[in-house]
Amino acid sequence: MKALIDYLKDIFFGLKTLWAGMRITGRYFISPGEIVTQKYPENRDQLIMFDRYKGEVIMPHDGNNQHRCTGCGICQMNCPNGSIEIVTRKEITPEGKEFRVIDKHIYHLDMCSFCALCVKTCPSNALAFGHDFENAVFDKAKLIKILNKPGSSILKDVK
Amino acid sequence: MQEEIVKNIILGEDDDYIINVGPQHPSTHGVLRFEVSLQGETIKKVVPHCGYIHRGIEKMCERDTYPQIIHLTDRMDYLSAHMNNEAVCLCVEKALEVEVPERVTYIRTILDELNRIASHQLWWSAMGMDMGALTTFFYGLRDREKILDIFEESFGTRLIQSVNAPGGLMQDIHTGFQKRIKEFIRYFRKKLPEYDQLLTGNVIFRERTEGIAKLSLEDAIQYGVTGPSGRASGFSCDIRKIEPYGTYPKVDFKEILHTEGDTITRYKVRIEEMYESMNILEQLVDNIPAGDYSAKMKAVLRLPVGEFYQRVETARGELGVYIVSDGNKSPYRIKFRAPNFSNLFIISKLAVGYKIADLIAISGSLDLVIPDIDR
Amino acid sequence: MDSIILTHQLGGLLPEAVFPENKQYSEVIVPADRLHAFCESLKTTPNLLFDYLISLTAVDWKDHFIMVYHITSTKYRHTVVVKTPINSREHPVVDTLSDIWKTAEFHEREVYDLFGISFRNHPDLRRLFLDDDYGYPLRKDFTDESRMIVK
Amino acid sequence: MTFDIYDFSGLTQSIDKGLKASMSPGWTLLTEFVIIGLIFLIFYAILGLFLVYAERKVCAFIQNRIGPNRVGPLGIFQTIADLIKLLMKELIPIKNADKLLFNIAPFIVIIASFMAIAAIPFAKGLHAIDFNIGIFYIIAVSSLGVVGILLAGWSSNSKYSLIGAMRSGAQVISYELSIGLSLLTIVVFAGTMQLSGIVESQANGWWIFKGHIPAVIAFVVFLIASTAETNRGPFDLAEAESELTAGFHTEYSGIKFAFFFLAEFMNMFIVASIAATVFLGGWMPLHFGVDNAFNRIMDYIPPIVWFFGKTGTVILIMMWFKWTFPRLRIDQLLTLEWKYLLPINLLNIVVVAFLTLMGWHF
Repeated sequence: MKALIDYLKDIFFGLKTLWAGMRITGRYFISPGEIVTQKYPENRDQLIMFDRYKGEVIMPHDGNNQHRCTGCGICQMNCPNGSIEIVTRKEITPEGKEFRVIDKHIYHLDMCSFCALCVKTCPSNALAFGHDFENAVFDKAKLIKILNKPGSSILKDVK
Repeated sequence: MQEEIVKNIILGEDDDYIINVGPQHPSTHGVLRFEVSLQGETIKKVVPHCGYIHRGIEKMCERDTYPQIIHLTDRMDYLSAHMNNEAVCLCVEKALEVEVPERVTYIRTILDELNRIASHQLWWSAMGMDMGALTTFFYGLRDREKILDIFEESFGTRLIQSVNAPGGLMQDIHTGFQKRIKEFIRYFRKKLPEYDQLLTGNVIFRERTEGIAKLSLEDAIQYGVTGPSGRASGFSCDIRKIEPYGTYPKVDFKEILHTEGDTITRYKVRIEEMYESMNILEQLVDNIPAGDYSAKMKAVLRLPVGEFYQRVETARGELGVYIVSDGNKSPYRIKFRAPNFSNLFIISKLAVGYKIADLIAISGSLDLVIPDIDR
Repeated sequence: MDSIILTHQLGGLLPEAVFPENKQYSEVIVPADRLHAFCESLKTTPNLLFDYLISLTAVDWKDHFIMVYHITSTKYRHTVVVKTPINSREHPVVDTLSDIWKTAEFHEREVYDLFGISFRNHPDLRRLFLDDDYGYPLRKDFTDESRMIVK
Repeated sequence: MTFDIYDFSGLTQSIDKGLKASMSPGWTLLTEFVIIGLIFLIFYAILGLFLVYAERKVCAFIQNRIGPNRVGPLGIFQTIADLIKLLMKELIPIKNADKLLFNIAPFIVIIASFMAIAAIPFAKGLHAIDFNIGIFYIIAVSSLGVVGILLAGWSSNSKYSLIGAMRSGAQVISYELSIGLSLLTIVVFAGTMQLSGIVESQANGWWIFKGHIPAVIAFVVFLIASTAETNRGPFDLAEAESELTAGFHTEYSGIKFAFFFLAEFMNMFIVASIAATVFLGGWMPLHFGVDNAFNRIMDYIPPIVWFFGKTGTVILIMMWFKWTFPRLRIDQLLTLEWKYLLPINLLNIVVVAFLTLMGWHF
């Protein structure tokens, strides 16, 4: 007799726990307000990244097409993956002094792991993180970027 | 002789019915292969094969400087990325005898616990999915998103924070950090009981997990099964209690210990740890002291000659970092005692005699992260 | 337990053991031929009870290898670092500890895979991660020009 | 009583008469076969597409998602796009597979579900065949599908498929019993096996209401057993994608896979419509009491709406099951059948027989 009662208890307890789960899924089913999906390409305008979002490494240029990079190579040295290559050239000042100017700051977005070591160690704060997150391309070569814009020069006050 | 070998390769040792669970399989959560010998549906033998994503992180570390190493450790157990980072940082700080500001220890501990909750949420999602309840996957990820938003606001990245540096943090927390954590705790305290109703209490789930794959305390210690899986068997292995680091000595929390050691206990320990982590967060979040976010460090770090060992509790168990330094800016040898590596091999003992569906549940309850095994 | 008392007790187990300076844990260097017996007594001696092998690894010091074992006791919470030098580079062999601590079986397979150190009496000594004909990557003289980027 | 304008028998009979007037009886029969076949084929395609869409939407809402929303408004053409994709996919030939069985297995599965749908009364006078042993026929035919599944698993020459097929065999054979017995309770109540007769017997109230508690128990058992019979979650052990990748149809691709996929949804529709017909009154409107205003209003709703409404509700419940529960293990699946459902069912039948004998039901 006790076995029979246990048997029936098992069934009722089991059905009760099943109902508890179904209540939760049922409640979500009838409450569309809980939907968390974002319709991505349509909501591009509302999508605002956080200030500190790390989308890609960029080199900010001011209105006169001037940046702060001296081409010292510290970012290249600190990068764990070798995703930064710096090509410099020598220029001569009017006084006849030779100094180093950045020719190309090549940045491999495909290898970058966003560790922020380049941005942090840069002595002249020439690098920053951009907010662009739509980095998908069909050609891997497009992920290799030259950060300094063509014809840009270094700001006067940067040492 | 050679024919025999060929025959053995084709047929297995005898005429076992061998199926390969993995390396490409919906429930191995990564590229791991279980070679399973079956008799009907009952498992006779499980042999784990790993190495599909062995990247040689330890070798790579030997050529990198210490700040660079930290960002490689993210890629081991990517779900406890911050704990991995912290382990290396603590080890380097211990070697250099640097005193980190108190603010840093607080923030690191908060991030630890946030990471632990996020990791357990993902584990819960995946565990439910392994058992066939696909809906849990979405509920778990929905709640995990809130934590990732906290990370993103403060540090700009979501899964791996990349915020640790020897001596402190790379950047300070955002002003909204505390508010968001409090919001999250309020939200998650409401949602966590739903997890119990949906899965823990469910009669099908209980039937499938109760009494399955009991791990005894002796075996847990023998195999070095740590973390929630070990604590479910009564193995008191919480490094936060044994060798406290960060702010843990100042926090009042209890180590979740159970003794049954079956699949559902391993499950319960993680659920209870989520509650406990929220308790820790509540104690810390309002008390973050003001101050610097990093100690003054040299530009090039060179560790003194010697060897240093640091134990840290990640979401999956004990992580050990063993650095042998010869005085250079790169370590001479670095060894990561990965929690998942030790936790994996118990499966060939646990799963024997159970059904193939149980194997999936067991590997789900061990919460394996494959890149951490292979490194 | 105080590290000095621990050192003293460990010295009692094996007179020829050497105790170098270690800031964090007690450290003991054991000759390779005595390693297995020493570790067995570490586990069984009642007031030591080192029952949990945390970590097992090797270090390549170019002319010799050193095996490093981090062992702790779940009862007394004391930790010891046992080291064993292996002098041969061509055929490095050391006793397995997998019969004392089961977890050593897999860590030893990893060491065998990455360093090429063989373990005597190991039940299942196969490579763990890499192909059979791959070299031993964690040795200092290992090079793989096609797959390794040297900075 | 329902209105005569909703009665399809007049329409079908006039078509029959018209055809008979213009051609010999043999040709008439053939023409009718073709017409009915075409109607069902179209019905099948539309219903399959709709059910796939419905499942995806239901599971999306349960999981806090929107679901398909790109192809067409609210994504209603998503399944058509899927169908086109499946049609254009390569049919991968499997090395060492048993070619003949491998190729006919999907057809067996889909033909079995085709045959079952023939006996279902959609509205008054709207059914292909009205057998006097309708329920018996449906039980017999619906269990043919498992032959296809077994053949698919065996002929694929894949270990996962074989395990899936064996699981499915054990499962369907066991749950067949529960389905049969739970339907038998209503057969005992109604005193007929003819599906139209069972529907007529519910004119004054559905069996789930007037059959006391035994009918409710039989309904719950039928729901569980039919979910298992159709290999749907939480009983989807034959597919069990986290264990066996895709179970018996692991090796299938393209349109052959689509057949299995479609058959699963059609089987769900069939069992749901049987549940609606036998327990929930089929196309009969909801009536309370003898003759009142409520009943009149209910009568205005066409029977076909009633039928699909009830079927849809049952399908919704089955989807709700699938997206809530974890999967059972094979031994628990059999335990559930042999230790719980079967004894309860047998006891239930005895009680029902007693009730009917004493004339205690309404």
